[in-house]
Amino acid sequence: MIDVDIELTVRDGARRFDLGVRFATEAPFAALYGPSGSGKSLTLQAIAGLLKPRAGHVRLDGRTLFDAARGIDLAPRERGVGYLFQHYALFPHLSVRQNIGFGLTTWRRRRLTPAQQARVDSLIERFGLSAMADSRPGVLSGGQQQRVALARALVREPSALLLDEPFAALNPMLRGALRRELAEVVRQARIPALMITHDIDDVLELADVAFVYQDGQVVRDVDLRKGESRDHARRALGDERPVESPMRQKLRHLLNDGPAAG
Amino acid sequence: MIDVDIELTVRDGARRFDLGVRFATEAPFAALYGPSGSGKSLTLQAIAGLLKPRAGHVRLDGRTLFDAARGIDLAPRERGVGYLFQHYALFPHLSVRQNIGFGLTTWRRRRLTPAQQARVDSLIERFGLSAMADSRPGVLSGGQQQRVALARALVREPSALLLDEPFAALNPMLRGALRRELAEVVRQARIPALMITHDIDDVLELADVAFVYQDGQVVRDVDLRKGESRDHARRALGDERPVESPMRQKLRHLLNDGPAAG
Amino acid sequence: QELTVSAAASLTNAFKEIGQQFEKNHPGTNVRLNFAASGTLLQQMAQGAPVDVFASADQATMDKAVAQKLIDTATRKDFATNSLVLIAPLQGGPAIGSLQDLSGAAVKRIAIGKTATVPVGNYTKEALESAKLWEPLQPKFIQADSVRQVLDYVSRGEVDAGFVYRTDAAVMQDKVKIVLTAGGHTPVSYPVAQLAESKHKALAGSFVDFLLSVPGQEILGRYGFGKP
Amino acid sequence: MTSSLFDAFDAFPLILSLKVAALATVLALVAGIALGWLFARKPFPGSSVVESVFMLPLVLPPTVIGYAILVAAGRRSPLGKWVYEHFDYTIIFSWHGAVVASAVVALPLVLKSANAAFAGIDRSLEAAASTLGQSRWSVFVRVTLPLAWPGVLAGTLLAFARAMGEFGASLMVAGSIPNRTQTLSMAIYDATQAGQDDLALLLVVITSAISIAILVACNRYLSLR
Amino acid sequence: MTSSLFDAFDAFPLILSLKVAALATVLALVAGIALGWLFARKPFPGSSVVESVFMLPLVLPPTVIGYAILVAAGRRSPLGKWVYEHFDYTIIFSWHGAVVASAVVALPLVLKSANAAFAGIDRSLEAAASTLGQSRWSVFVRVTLPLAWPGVLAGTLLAFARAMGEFGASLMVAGSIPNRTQTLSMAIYDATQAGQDDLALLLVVITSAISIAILVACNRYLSLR
Ligand SMILES: Nc1ncnc2c1ncn2[C@@H]1O[C@H](COP(=O)(O)OP(=O)(O)OP(=O)(O)O)[C@@H](O)[C@H]1O
Ligand SMILES: Nc1ncnc2c1ncn2[C@@H]1O[C@H](COP(=O)(O)OP(=O)(O)OP(=O)(O)O)[C@@H](O)[C@H]1O
Ligand code: MOO
Ligand SMILES: [Mg+2]
Ligand SMILES: [Mg+2]
Repeated sequence: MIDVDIELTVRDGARRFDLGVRFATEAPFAALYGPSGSGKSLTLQAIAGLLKPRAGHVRLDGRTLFDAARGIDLAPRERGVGYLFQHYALFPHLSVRQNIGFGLTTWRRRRLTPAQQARVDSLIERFGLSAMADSRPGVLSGGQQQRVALARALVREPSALLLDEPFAALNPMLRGALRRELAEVVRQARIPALMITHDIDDVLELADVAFVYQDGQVVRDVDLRKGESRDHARRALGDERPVESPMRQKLRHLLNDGPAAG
Repeated sequence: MIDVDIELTVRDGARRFDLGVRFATEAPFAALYGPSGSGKSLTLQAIAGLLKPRAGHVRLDGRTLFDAARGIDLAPRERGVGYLFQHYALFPHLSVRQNIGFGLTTWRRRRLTPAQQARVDSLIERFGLSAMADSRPGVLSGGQQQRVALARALVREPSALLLDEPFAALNPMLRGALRRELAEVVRQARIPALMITHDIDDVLELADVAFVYQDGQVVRDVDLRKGESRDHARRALGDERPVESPMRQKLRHLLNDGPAAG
Repeated sequence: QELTVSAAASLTNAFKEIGQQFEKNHPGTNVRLNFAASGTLLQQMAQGAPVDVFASADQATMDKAVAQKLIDTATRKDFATNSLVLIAPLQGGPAIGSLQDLSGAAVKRIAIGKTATVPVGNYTKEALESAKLWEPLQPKFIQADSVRQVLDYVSRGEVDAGFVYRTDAAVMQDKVKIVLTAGGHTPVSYPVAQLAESKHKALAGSFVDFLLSVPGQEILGRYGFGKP
Repeated sequence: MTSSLFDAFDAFPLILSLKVAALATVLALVAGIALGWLFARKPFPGSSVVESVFMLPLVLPPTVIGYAILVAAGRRSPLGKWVYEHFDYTIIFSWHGAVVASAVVALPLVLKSANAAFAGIDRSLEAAASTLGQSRWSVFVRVTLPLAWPGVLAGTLLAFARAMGEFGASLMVAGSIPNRTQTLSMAIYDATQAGQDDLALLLVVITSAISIAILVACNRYLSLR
Repeated sequence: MTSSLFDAFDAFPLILSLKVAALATVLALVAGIALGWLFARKPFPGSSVVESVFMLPLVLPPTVIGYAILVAAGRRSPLGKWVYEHFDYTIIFSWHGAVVASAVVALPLVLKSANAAFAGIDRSLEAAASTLGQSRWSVFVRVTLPLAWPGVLAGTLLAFARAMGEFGASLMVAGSIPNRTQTLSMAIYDATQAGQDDLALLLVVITSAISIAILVACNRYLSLR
């Protein structure tokens, strides 16, 4: 479903960063995981068509979005991907509602059809943004902004989802709820999703496969579905790390759910 | 050490948000924890002097920064706090090095003394920013930007630290390293720190006490040091949540450390 | 010593030479020449500009200066004359031989100086009135803001004819031709006077004298001005 | 001011001025936005020189600009000649000439302001819009322009003010023909030159009041914030 | 152009023009930044009207502005009289008058651009600077102004160009005295009036070339990017 093989270099004065990644998977949900500055965001930008690789190709569901050798390079708007930017890139001059509905309209046709209106409203509702639907992004809290960005990326029923740390500004409870929303969206729409995250739980909950980045390269891929079946590895690894101590669990509980009984 | 009791209201059109929080602690490291939009960032802004509460007071280490009743309201620059903004607020026109050194100089005296220079260099070094010290923030990755913001907040040897999700954009390994850096800084400088985080592990690793937010109020505080002694609670809560399955631990290991052995 | 002379813009070329000559004759003297439209010069003086000698392009402006008590009336003298000419583009354009030809259908536009503000416009009006052409020609007039603008319009063929001073037509001989010298207007004479508040009365007096002297008149003559 | 003075006042120049200034502002706005965007986003070798050339209408005395327009579009010019022969029309001595002259003089104000505004925009917002399926034009109209609007608006208001005040170049191209091409500024100029101080003052007061009212209204209703 | 034409060319007006334009630009820059900041950050009831009043030098013909300066600072005014009696100095017919006139005419260009630029700044960056111990002035100099600089610079270049081109108001106040107060624009005007088309053209070319060179250089070296 996703087939990425790109080489590119970004420069800034004397500093340069070389990205050379290649990965492909049939799995619907893939995660990119790795240290800060290893090239994850640049990869998504290249897939979305915002950065032009020097060589290689990008294919999504059999569609070729980019192919240096064959001279194919679709414009971002033709790629039909939903992209959540790491820093959200919300339109400061538009309200939350207008931000979310932005991708459904054009400069010529700015009114939403009733069906589109309903879709926007349901996203606003599902992401808990009803109270602030008419506010500008500038007055929202960090987590509220992130949810607007997520809703905006989902609204167009894109043919693929690129998510750059979609839950980083959200607390665990909301994160759980939104993970479920996202999993549902991806399952229903049957679109491939590529998510950058620093949260292992995000990976474990959502992804079918994870590509581990290091210094601009994919150094490892982890198949998260296969893992389940390999029961012996489970036990072999079981004691390598201490199980979460009951103490920690209790505190976790205290933070999330309410005062500890006793 | 920290004594906060503030009431304020922010408005945006018809929407309004009331913040009314009160908490005080002698613990050196406190965490603010709670859902998106519950008023955590507003609290830090009020403590830093960027928002003026309607009523109440803010005291740090016995110094009164704000007291509505006594008419005290120190300007932000007189409060001497180090503030890491949720969206970093890095100066786009300055290099990483200039951003970090910014608080040590003034419009009149723009050169760093050798001692200050050394301090800036050591922060750049410790936060792994040497390669990009002369870049502008705009070309940095999300995690790199966050580290610049953290270094900038620490550089002045502030009398208190206000950290708004300092590790949100960092992957777990770096997060661990920076947690240790931060704990070290706070311990050495003997300054109180107030940290907003969505990561329970951050709370567990760093904080002595956590204040749990809900709808603009502190609904609960969790003493993370006392917890240790209450051994019976540990067992009482032990089975409420499943211990992390070995499967998950294995995957965690795969993502972080290297390919699984067999 | 410094002598400040405010002179109408149409005197620019001649006065620059006269100023140099005067400086030569009076070593140690520095003549500051200030050129602008007569109306601007009047406004400057009215606000206390430190002017010693005022040379106007028309009597009306000088009269206003007198009325505002800016002028030492005893020193007022006419120092030059000019004549009004009808000009047409050197090439193209309808044939014009007399003022009457202006009423012909071939002549569509005639540039004149603005009657209210440009002295040459007033003379034009008088000349055409005495030829009984002022009213009939009204629809054809383009009222230009300065003599120079009339010249530009004529030289670029935007208008079919225009009225300017002989001195102006002289500088554009390669583009415009003088059709005739118009009569029937009050003589075009240029007055000069010393300012009442002048601090260099003696020097100002000699400047005026020089204007009227033979060498002064010789220079003015070379630029096309007539004797007073 | 006596009532006879008010009689002397004539609404024609006022209406003409507003018409000329409005049209000139629109022309300058469209051209200024297009050129400002071009120089900010598609620089080419020497583009900063070309950009500075567009500043010349500010640098040179208006009469020179007027003369240049006369030379370029007058009846002796190839363009003017062609238009005259085919349409029996010339821009000279028509109020259209005043519009062109004012637009040329006002253009650099919009251009430079728009240029700076476009250069300052966060490009990732444009990128975001393009991933949301928007065409280049749609991105420009819905994101780039609204974000640059405060700067563009500032330039536009400057351009309007300048167009109201323009008279040197217009005078040359359009002539100052009462009831045909005489704008307020020309009328003021005439009145000051003719020594009609009362009339001049009246006209200045009227021009000032109306311009201020328009500028304040535009500031309020066009600022989009 | 013949060599005699080059002889007729005289460097004085050029040097004076550059001096006048530079000083006027500096004055307009300082005042424009201060006022632009004020109107952007400390609005008061009616401040948009006051702001628009500062646009009047653009709206009114330069002669009117010049006349207003004469009335306000000439020897017949209380101010001008006092200065004249105590210091034996008058701004009339001195090149200082041209500086003042040009500055007044150029001021709205800086003011409006600076105003828009200041209004567009991300306030959280100023907040960040203040938590880093910076005084208000330090925040302004180190954060606000650099961030607003592209817009302010655009206004400043417009102001410089306008100051180079200004002559109507300066003519009124400073006069057009060769070798004393005659600027390039005045010299151009004089040359056109005197029918010296060759000289006028030469002066136009020189003025254009030098202005373009300065604008390009400023764009390059002052843009801080
Ligand atoms: N426009 C650019 N010009 C120059 N260098 C850049 C540019 N954008 C990113 N880089 C550099 O490329 C490297 C990879 O950046 P990228 O944003 O892909 O990292 P990342 O993996 O997303 O990291 P993080 O998890 O911190 O967001 C970084 O070192 C960054 O500084
Ligand atoms: N300037 C403002 N004007 C109006 N409302 C505001 C403003 N700033 C914040 N708010 C609102 O106040 C509430 C609290 O915001 P705050 O930023 O403190 O949330 P938070 O607890 O930090 O959330 P998050 O974890 O998502 O960052 C939110 O509903 C937000 O929309
Ligand atoms: O010399 Mo004049 O006063 O411009 O006609
Ligand atoms: Mg990233
Ligand atoms: Mg927050």
